[in-house]
Amino acid sequence: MANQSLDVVRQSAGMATPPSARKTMVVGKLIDVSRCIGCKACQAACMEWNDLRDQVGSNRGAYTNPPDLDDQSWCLMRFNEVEIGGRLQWLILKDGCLHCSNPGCLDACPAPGAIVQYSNGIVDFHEENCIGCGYCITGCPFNIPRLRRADSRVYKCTLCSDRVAVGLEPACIKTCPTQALCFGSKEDMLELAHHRLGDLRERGFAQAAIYDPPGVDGTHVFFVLPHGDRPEAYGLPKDPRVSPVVQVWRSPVARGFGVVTMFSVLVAGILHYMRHGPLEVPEDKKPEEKKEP
Amino acid sequence: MTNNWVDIKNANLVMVMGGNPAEAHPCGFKWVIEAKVKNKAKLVVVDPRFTRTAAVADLYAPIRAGTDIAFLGGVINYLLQHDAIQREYVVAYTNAPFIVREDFAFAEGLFSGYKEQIHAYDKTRWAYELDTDGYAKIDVTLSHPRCVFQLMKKHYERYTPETVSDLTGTPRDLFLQICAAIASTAPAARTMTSLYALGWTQHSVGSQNIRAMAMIQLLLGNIGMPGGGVNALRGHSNIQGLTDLGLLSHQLPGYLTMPLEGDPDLASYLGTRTPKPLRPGQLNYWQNYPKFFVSLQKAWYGAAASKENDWAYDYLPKLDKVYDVLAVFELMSQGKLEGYICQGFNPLGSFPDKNKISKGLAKLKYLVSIDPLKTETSVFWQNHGEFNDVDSASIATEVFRLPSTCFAEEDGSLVNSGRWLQWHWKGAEPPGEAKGDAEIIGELFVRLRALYRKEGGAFPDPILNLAWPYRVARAPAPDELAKEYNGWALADVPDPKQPGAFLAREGEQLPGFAPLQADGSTACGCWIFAGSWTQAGNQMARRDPSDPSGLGATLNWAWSWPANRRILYNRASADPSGKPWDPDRRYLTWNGKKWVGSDIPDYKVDAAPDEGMSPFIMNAEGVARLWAPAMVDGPFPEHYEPFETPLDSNPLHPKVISNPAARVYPGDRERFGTAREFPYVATTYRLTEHFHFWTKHTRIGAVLQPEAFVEISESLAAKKGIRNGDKVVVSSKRGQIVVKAMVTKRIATLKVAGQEIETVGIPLHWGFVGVTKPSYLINTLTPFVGDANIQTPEFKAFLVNIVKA
Amino acid sequence: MDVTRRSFVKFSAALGAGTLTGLGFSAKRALAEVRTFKLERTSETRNTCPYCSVGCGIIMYGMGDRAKNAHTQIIHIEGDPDHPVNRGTLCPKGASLVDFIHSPDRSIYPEWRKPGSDSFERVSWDFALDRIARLMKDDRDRNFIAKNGKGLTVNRWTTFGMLAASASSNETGYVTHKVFRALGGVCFDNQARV
Amino acid sequence: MPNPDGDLILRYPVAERLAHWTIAITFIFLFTSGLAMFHPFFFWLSSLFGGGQFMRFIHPIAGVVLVIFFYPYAAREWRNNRWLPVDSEWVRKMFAYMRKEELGLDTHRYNGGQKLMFWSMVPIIAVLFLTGVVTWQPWFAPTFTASLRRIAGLIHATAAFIMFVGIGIHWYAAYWTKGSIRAMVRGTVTRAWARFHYPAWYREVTGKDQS
Repeated sequence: MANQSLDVVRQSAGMATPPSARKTMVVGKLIDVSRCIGCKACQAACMEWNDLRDQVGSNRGAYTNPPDLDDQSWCLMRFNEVEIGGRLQWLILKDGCLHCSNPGCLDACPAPGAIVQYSNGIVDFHEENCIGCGYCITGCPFNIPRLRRADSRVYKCTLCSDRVAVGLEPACIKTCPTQALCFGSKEDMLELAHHRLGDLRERGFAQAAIYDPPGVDGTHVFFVLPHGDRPEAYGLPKDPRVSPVVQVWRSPVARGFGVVTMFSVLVAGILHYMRHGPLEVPEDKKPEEKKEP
Repeated sequence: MTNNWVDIKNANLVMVMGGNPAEAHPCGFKWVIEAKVKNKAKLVVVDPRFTRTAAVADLYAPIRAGTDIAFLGGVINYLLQHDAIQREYVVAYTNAPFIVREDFAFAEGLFSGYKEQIHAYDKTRWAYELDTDGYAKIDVTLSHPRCVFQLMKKHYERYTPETVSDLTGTPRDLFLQICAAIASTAPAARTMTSLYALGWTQHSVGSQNIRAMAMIQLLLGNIGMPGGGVNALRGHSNIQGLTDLGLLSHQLPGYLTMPLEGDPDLASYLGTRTPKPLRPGQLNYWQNYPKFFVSLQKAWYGAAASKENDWAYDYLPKLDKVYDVLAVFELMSQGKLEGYICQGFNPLGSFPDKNKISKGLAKLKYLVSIDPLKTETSVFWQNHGEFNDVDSASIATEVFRLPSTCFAEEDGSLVNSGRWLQWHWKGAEPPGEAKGDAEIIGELFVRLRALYRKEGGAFPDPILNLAWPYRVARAPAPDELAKEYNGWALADVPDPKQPGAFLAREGEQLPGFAPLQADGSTACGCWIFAGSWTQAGNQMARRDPSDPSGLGATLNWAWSWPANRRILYNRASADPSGKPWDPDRRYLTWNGKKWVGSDIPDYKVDAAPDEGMSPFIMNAEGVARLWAPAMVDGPFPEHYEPFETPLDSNPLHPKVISNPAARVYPGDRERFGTAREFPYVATTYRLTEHFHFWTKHTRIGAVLQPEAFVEISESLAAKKGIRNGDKVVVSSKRGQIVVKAMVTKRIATLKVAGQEIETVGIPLHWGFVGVTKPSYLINTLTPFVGDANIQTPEFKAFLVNIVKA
Repeated sequence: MDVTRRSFVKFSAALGAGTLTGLGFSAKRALAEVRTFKLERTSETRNTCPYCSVGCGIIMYGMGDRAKNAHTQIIHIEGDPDHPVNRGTLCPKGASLVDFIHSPDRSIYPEWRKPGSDSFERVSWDFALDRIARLMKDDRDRNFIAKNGKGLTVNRWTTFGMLAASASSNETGYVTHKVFRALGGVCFDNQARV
Repeated sequence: MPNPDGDLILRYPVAERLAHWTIAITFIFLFTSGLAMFHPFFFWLSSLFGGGQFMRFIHPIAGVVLVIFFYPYAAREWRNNRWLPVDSEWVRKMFAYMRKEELGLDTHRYNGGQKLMFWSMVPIIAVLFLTGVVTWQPWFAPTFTASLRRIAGLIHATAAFIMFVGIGIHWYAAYWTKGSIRAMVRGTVTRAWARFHYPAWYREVTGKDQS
């Protein structure tokens, strides 16, 4: 599945439409939570491949270390213990960017080229173009991007765009010991997900479901959840979509209209000036005592 | 492991008890998940904690730490009561039909032949009844009252589901569900694989825990079968290799045993180790013991080992007792040891009763630590505040810390759990002045030899005559050493079957252990490794992953001992007539002339089925042992409480509470806590993010699990007013530690013998040296007592108290 | 041309941009370059993970093409896809092996602690090895037991002990065992005991 | 200093002018950087600020400066901006005024349009400041929920749009009414200018009637 090159289909604050004649493979990363043993190999491989070394924190009475995604931890295993149907379930979720088909971060970003969506579906941050405003954090329905104070740049999982560009699978997927993570074309992965659903339902997980939220036109990183009816138990939003407020706030139409209207005031002024001329103090009809200057 | 990692995918039921493979062996655990997918296998987990293995299990049952035999005894009883056994397998391949001598008895917790004053049994009282020509008597109908089968039935009648639930705290219905699941693998077409690790071995009844599961697997006919077996998930990457090479006090390479004071000369030494078959027609492979021993002596002492000096028999020390680590540190604490070398080992962290270990080390004259990392042991004399409160000035030990290479900086081979010897290549230079381990040992030996050549000294012969044929004397190279333990022919070895042909020519690397001779014409450092570096080159470096049978038998990947067999006892995968038990898993069949299949037969290749040779070729009986007279604490596993038990007595037999045959030093008996002072059961274990005390030196490991903590149940936390994340003081009779507390639903409060039993889970990974937060070494708490047979310390079940810090 | 409101807005905006661009204010074209692949010219070596007994196959990527003047440093390790057990996967420990190789706690030169001292001092290999050999020989000559109480030849040295590394290679283990027994040692174990 | 009887009358003392122009310049800073972040079409403006990072850094600071200077100034001038009947009349006749038809209203110091400007700027700048703080990474934004930051972002943009329209009108009006820029720059207006534009104010200042 060699990807000759990664074509950009959309970029943040993009004026012109990028070249999009080529149709490359659209990738899919399946996270089958029913196979995940929470071993954090993906978290370790992500840190190791991307040369990130987070702080050594302290134990807060949880297996989730560090406590939240941050600029040095783009992938994080979240653990929570839940009683479901009288049976103790240890729900373990691999948190990180879901690479939405309609990314809220990209819409919100004001900096050209800071966020790009490749033709294979990966949404990648190009930190060199990032201006550090954090709008992407506001735009993201899953609260994934993290601002790094040291350099005011925002970071998140890149789905290893560098590896995928040269035809390799992402580091976390290669290392997953139990094949909870699988990579391939999105339809292959969806097919695999449906196959896994069948197995799960046989094992008594009637509510098993695929979490590929339509609210963001589906994601390129999607889940098979044994308890599909309660994604929030895993820490996933129930019905995520790019918030309408963000859609209005960052809609090109609204902003285009705003710019045009703003400048039309000045244009109107010019037209008014040409038509009516300046408002000047009329020459004094009654002579006034003239003072020699 | 009897089988290997990839073979786990063939199982229909995966029983994980006494281990936590999802955390300790994640990449091996892939094959459990594969079994769930491929054969709709069920995963059953029994553990004091709801581990990450349990997180993906189909069935999880909590159990009180230290009561595995009660549980497994209950399973044996269930199988026998419901006749859920593979009868034909049991009759043909186990010693169920064997008849035991009349005076065998078991009463009030003790087997016959117990000698109170020395805490040991006279094991001859458990022998089989022999007929006139020395063969054991058998009754294939299994009806004789003293046949092993009936004795087993009577012994485990007491383990009713009620008794088991009362002892283990496992809810009765869950226990019966698990028994039913296990019983479902009795038919030939279904197999169960048992995955266990230190959860079973680190008890005072450790060896018997494993024996109990071996008996279950034998009753179900799962040994030798693809997807079956009793699989030990070993710890370190080459712990299997060093066990095979015999780096234990009582062993020599290839599972040969050290001479004892009871073996004054070679004849008596070989006599007691070369068994005669107990049943006619058995291969009884240990009959070749002399060949292996003489070849070893030739490899070690070369020309100096000759027929005249009994192959340098006296060069080997003779043991007066077992010098296991507990015995050695007991001697050390009595000041009877002067020097100690820790090669890639951190005893201050990994041995029980850390304060006793620290005091012992302080009495040494010199300590040498050879390690790629700076370990706690190398700075045991340094004060690290509350974590290592010692007075350096009063410690007179001279300490050397020598830097050694790590895996990436040396060539060599490692043996994994599946007995695969895998070669690895050096990728980078070591940092600073670090040297390879073999080089350091070589440097030391060359200097010692020089001193003995110059000054002489006590019994210099073995040192001066040690075969040292290496290109660079002070730095033996990996390939040379590998060729040495594979072995070569010192003279032509004629082939007995074909006159004029030779099994091996002089100077050639041996193709396997078959050509080994007892006449000194062959040298072999480790007979079970013979075949790893043959004339065809380094078999351990082979990298063909093909698996033609699809059953995971990748015969051309690296090399597996013995003789590249990937599943041991694989003859037992076929019925006595040579037909595979399970047609879907045709592993080995008799094709009329010889045994063929997808693995190297663990059997005499050309022995026809009707010759009656049984699959267990290493045993004198030729069959597997349900009855094991060689165990020191009883032919059958019996439930004994841990030495620190939360109960006041043993409900099964109040007079005998803990393992009567375990060795307890006087000083240590006083250091056992009682349930009154320390009411909570504690168990120590690993997490998946760390490897013992090793990965706390890695930044990513430290980020994933930064700080020491203990896990307690919500009810215990409520009782003690402890909130999640609070600091707590966990204390035992031997010391105390201060760590964070994690309040979790994953540890159950168990109902045992009418009381509520709480468990404190203690991960062990932290210490006062490393990138993680500095912490106590948690073995400050653990008891200094070991398993009766092999002295593995009882880390998994002891008593603590816990209070808010 | 179907002029929708949306395209009209874009058109007028673009018109404005065109004029401005004409004036030399062309916005920097954000290149869509991809993150560079860091293993481009590294050298690969096959090895086995030293931690647990699954024995996963790993590939170590070293900086440089083994040129003499390039001091190869392992910069990345990932699973060996050909290995029949781990098939390219690694656990969290295996995936972070580079942090073990480059751990700040690597011991890099011989150190020696005098009795009673509270710190190590750096010493040379020769000093350390000579002194250890000396200590061992004196210990052995003083405490070697040739015959036991009953006059039986036992040839054992009980005042010296060793723990062998279960993560070291078979070759190291073999030569360690060979030397230890040649000295008559009996207090001998490895991690298999715990 | 021009005396009331002379030809030039002081309209804006130096302190007021300084305040006004400081606010004006800060406003331009804010709006160029704001526009750059508002629409990609203007992102090239970030090169006036040494790149996107510094522009994003300076924008909120400029916002704070604007508030610091604007509200004291507004506090001083709020009395002159109190709404009078004449202002309502002005507003009614605004379009005529723009067609230069209704020019004789007896306006005080500021006419209706200027008061409208005042009374719209006071709340708008407050709204801009508050919503700005809510979205101000990395100091304040993390303390607010994502949904609050989203709404704040929308309001901030809308308020900025309204402010720019207002300021646009302010600019044009100043340019259209000849002499008013000079007044805010030099501080003085001609007597005739004063009498023509702000008769009531003229009387207050010079004590003379519309003679």
